[in-house]
Amino acid sequence: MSDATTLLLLLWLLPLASAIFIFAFGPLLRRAAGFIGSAAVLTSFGLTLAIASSAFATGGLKLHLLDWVPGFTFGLWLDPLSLLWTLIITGVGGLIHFYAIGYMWSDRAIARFFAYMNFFAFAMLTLVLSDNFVGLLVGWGLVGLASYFLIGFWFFRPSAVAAALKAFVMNVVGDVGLMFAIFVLFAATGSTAYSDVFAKATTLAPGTILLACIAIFIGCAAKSAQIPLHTWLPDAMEGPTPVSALIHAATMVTAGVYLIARCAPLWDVSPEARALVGTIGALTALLGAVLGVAQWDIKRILAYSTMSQIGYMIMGVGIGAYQSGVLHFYTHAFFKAQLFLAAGIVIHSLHDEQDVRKMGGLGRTMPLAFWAMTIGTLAIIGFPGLSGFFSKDAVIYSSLERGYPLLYAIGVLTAGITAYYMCRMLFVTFLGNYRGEVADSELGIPEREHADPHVGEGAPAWIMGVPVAILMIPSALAGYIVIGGRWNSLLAADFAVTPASSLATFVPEWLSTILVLAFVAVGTVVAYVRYGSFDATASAVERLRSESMRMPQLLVRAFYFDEAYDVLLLRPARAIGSAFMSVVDPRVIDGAVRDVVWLAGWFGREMRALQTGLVRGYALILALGAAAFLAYFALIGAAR
Amino acid sequence: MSAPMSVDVSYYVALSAVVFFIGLGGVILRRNPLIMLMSIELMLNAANIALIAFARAWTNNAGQIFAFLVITVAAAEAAIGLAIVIVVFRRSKNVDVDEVAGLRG
Amino acid sequence: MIAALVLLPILAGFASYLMPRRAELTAKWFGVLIAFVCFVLAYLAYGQSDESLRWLQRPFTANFHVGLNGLGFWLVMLLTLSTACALAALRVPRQRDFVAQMLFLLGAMTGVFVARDLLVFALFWDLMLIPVFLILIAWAPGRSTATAWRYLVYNLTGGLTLLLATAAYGVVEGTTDVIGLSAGHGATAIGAAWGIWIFAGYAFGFLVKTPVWPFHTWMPDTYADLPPPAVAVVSAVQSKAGLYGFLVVTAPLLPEQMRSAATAMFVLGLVGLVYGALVALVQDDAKRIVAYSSLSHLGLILLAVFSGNALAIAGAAVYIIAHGVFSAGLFVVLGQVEEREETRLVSRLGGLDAVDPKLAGALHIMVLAALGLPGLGGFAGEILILTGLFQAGAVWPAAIALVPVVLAAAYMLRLFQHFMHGPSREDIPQRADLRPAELLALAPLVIAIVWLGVYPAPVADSVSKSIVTSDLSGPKLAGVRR
Amino acid sequence: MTLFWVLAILLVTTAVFTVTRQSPVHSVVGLLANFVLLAVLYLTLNAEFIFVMQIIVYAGAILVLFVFVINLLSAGTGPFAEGPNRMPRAFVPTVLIALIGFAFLIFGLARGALGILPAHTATSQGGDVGQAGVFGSVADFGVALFSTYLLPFEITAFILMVAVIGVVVLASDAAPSPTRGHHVRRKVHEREPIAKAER
Repeated sequence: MSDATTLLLLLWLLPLASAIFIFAFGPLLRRAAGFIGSAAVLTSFGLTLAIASSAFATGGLKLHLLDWVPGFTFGLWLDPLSLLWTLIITGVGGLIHFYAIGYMWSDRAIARFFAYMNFFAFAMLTLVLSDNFVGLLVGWGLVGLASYFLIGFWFFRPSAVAAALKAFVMNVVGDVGLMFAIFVLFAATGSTAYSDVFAKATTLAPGTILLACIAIFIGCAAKSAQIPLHTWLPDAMEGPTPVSALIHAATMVTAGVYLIARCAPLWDVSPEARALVGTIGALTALLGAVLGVAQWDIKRILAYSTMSQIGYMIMGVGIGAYQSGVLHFYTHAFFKAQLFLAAGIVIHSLHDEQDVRKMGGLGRTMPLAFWAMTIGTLAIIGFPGLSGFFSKDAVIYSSLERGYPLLYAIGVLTAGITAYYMCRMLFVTFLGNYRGEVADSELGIPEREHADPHVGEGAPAWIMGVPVAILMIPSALAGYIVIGGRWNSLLAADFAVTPASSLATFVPEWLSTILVLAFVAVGTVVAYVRYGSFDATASAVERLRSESMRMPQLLVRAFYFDEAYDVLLLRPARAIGSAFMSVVDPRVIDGAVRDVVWLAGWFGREMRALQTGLVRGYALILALGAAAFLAYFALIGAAR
Repeated sequence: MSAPMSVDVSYYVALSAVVFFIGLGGVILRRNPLIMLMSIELMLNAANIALIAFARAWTNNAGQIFAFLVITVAAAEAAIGLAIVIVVFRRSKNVDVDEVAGLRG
Repeated sequence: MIAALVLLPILAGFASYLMPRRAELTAKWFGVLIAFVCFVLAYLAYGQSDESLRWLQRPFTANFHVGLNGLGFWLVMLLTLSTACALAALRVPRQRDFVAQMLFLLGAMTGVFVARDLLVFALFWDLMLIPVFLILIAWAPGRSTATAWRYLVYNLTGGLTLLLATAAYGVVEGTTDVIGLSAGHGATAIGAAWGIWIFAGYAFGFLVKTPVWPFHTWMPDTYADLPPPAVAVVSAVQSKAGLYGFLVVTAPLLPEQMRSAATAMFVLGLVGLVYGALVALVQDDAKRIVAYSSLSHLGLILLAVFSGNALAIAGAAVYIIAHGVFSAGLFVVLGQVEEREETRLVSRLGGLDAVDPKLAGALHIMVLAALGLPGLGGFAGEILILTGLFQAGAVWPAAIALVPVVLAAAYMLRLFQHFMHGPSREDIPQRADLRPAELLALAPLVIAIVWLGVYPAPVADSVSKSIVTSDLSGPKLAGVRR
Repeated sequence: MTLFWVLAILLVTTAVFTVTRQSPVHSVVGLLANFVLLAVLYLTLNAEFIFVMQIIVYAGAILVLFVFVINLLSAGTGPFAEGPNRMPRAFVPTVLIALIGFAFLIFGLARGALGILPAHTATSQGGDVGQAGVFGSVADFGVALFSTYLLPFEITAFILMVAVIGVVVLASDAAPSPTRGHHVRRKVHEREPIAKAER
């Protein structure tokens, strides 16, 4: 085992060791757990940097771990793609860990929280470092578990418990899809290792590939909140805000992007899979943006924006523009973490108030949060020069390049809507006057359950401030990595180059950029007029109230996806189960058994008539028997 | 007694059957337990006729041995049977077999 | 040594009656000690040569032949371990008598798994009913004997057909000393006319014991009424006897019949798989939820057993052991909850995590293993089985079998969350958390389930040694470990 | 041959007489005649020892037992069969069954289907009655009884012992009282006066 592989093993296991340690000694550690946990993840980040160069060697860095049965072998594999994810997980993840020390400062169960967070980092590393599909699935499932733990962290809240259950079950649906993909690929290639499967990708039947791709995509859709498996994501905001940042920005939800990028050799040979995944990605982007317009909860707005941005990424990797999709993941990780952490500061300062209608004018009192949020918002809407500009533009344009004009149109439209609702959030939260003292009813807020305040005071401000400040730098500048084609060459080992379609020559990139910017500008201006201008901020209370009242139910209820699941799946399953329990088991099956028992009893009762107690009657029957014997021997005996 | 069997064994078997069925008829049709017991003795003796005729036909004395065993068993059976009749009579002052139906289901 | 494994617990069971009735604690730890000694003995006896004693010569040859290897070894390990843990972790009224019965059960079940002669197998098969029946009679809530009789009648019917099949096998083949013999033994000698009846006799016994839908209706009541340590052992090990029988008895001896019955068994397994999951979704009694989840999981193993695919059968072995571990763990933890809260209805409990975090953690691990969380034992078995099924061409069964995987997540977490999460309930007693001894008793099960999830290769290997797969269709398990 | 026919006819006649008499005493007399005739028949079949046994055990012992019991039960027909006949129409079926069974036997004998005849026509090794060392002689019988058939013989002895004990138990005063058992189902006590009158 060379030094590099030792370090690889170490960086993978370090968060797990830390998680177990914290879990075992939690009550003793209390806040120290936060520092230990952060240190573990940040050390992993350092180790990753130390061995980063070996990932670019031919074939990457490999480490064989153990075997189950033939075809089921496990190992670690660090190549440029997994290196990128590892860096984000440990780097951004580490910063979020550190931030969480402040956020969870006075929570009684802070140690448990950090055990979960470290476990989450470990699961995510397993996912991206695995060199085979089963290991990936293990990571995939553990990530789902960790997110379930973290979403349901405040388990005394019924809503958090329900959200955790929903997230887990949806993720299991994804696991099951991935399992099915493993069946298909194992049956076709006899192996679950990436290298074996991808080597045979071109020789497989198109139907097999398509089936495998669809199954894989079910997994991605569940984890990355794509239609129709997206409904868990907004509910997942029940977790503490650092959890939202960790899950929604840096890591978990982008696992689907990673998987599709990882399975590029499969997508490369299946145009149908490309079309399907690209379309769903684009639709998700649009849906997320539209639903983001109707939200008032700051974290739910960010959640829908995440869903929308992931839609972009999935569209990008789905249609074969892997570099663009992965680039958007990379920039998104920074600015979305930035947005969530800034939102966390706001929520923290306002004692758990998440409704933007109750905010306003916070720009003056919370300058750090304001600037962080501003940079994040500008980045996400694709303001020229900030990181999101490079990546989003690349994704949108690549859809044209690959020959999907319809997806291109959706992408451009979505960019405009994104600008609108993100700016709306920014303006409503930070401009105008503070509305915290205004009564709920005056703002049109329906009656709600007040969450008990759990975020205590007393944490040094710098603990939460420093990560936010650090993140500002990459959120703003991360996009410049593309200059000079360096980005594409970094990932060259993972992706084959696909030729561009003729549409690209028709509409050059600069033209497309201008088009997108035009839409973004329109969205921003509309948001400014409605929420940011002097008139709007002056009459904010009245405006917000009327808007809350007039909000279409279709949007508030998120197109009735939850209700549809309830009516179509949940209730029938319960009804069938109840019927089995109360009818089939006791009546049909046990009934049949009871009938057999009754039959035996009936036979006995009928036979009682023969038992007359009359000796002479028995003798008569005996005589019959004797005669029958004689008859038998007289008739049959000769035959012998 | 002359050396070869003067009468074919099947005649003895037939005779045995006739006596057996007469005894059986007695058991079925008579209600007096004493006569029923006697009928049973008749049936046992019918079986003995067949056994001894076969023994003679095969010149194998196993048949005779078994006839002897039958006689002993018959003696035991008669003793027990008569004792039962007495017990029943004592208990009910009445020895009608149709009345002794305690085993009725 | 192997025979001692059977005799020791039975003799110790009788010996425990020598203790005074009031020595509850002594009796409990005596039982734990004996079970643990058996565990160590079994570990030491692994792979030792068989022991045999002449028994019958007419009407067929039968020997008192015992051996310990392959899947049987792992089941004996599971049995002794779960007995020790269950006895140590829980309290039962009239502890001394209970320990005696548990030790009888331990001995009888060990007999089933070490038997290398069909008649010995059948003997212990019926013997293991008796302690469970007596426990049901004496410890059932409300002293109701209905469950006990139902258990006995169902399982005796199965035992009867099994005994008849054994007798028929002996008469046809001339010997019953055949378990674990080399490939193809008896496959040619038993003609179609006898073979199908012998197989039917065995299959019925195995299906009832497992139980497989639709022979399962005795199970939920039995599991609900048995005291927790007993149900842990019964669900962990006794329910595996039928599947073990299919793998070790009928698969090598009656391969033709196994193949021809495969379709029917697939249907039963699949129906049970979905049926159990759906019922578990709506049950209120936690023990019944686990009981129906067992129905679902065992249906999956049945599919694997009849798939004739080496990978699936390896997965079946893993899943048999893993299911044993986590169902034992689940029932033990549920017993601990019941000890504290005096109820096990999911609608009555809530918020225990706040006061009993250790208890919640233990239940969490078991629940997660049961729902097939990757990294724990259930997942390893599940994925091997399903991949094998798919590889064997059973595409639709494999696809249908994925639905209960999702349902399992739903009903298992429903159970957990209703117990542990949500707001604390005022109307239930808030008792102390797990004591160190109770926690320690659970530790082996937790270690086992993690170990099975990370490195199941030894168990997966065991089938290639004890079970002849070459007669079944599908690729062989050659050179399992590279 | 003639002897056989004579004996056969007499045997059947006495048997019919035995089962048809109303009075048990008459039946006993018929049975006595039957047994004696049977003994003669055994003699014609070289069964000397059985001949003797038949006279001593049956005619001598068993029948005397019957006579004693009849005496004990007042020798009358009174206590017997005064209840309703529970099988009033049994006569025809019984006779029918008997005839059918007999017919099958004759049919079987005629076909040779019963396989009862020796392969060779019996050539007798039997000597005259009273001669020693030949088939049917008492000595021959005795040797067989105490060598080859010793175990069955011992078992009969055991059975006789059991019978003796059984009779003693049954007939003693310690016999189970009528109040404890439920052996007699009908309300026999209602008819008690009749029985008393007979006494």
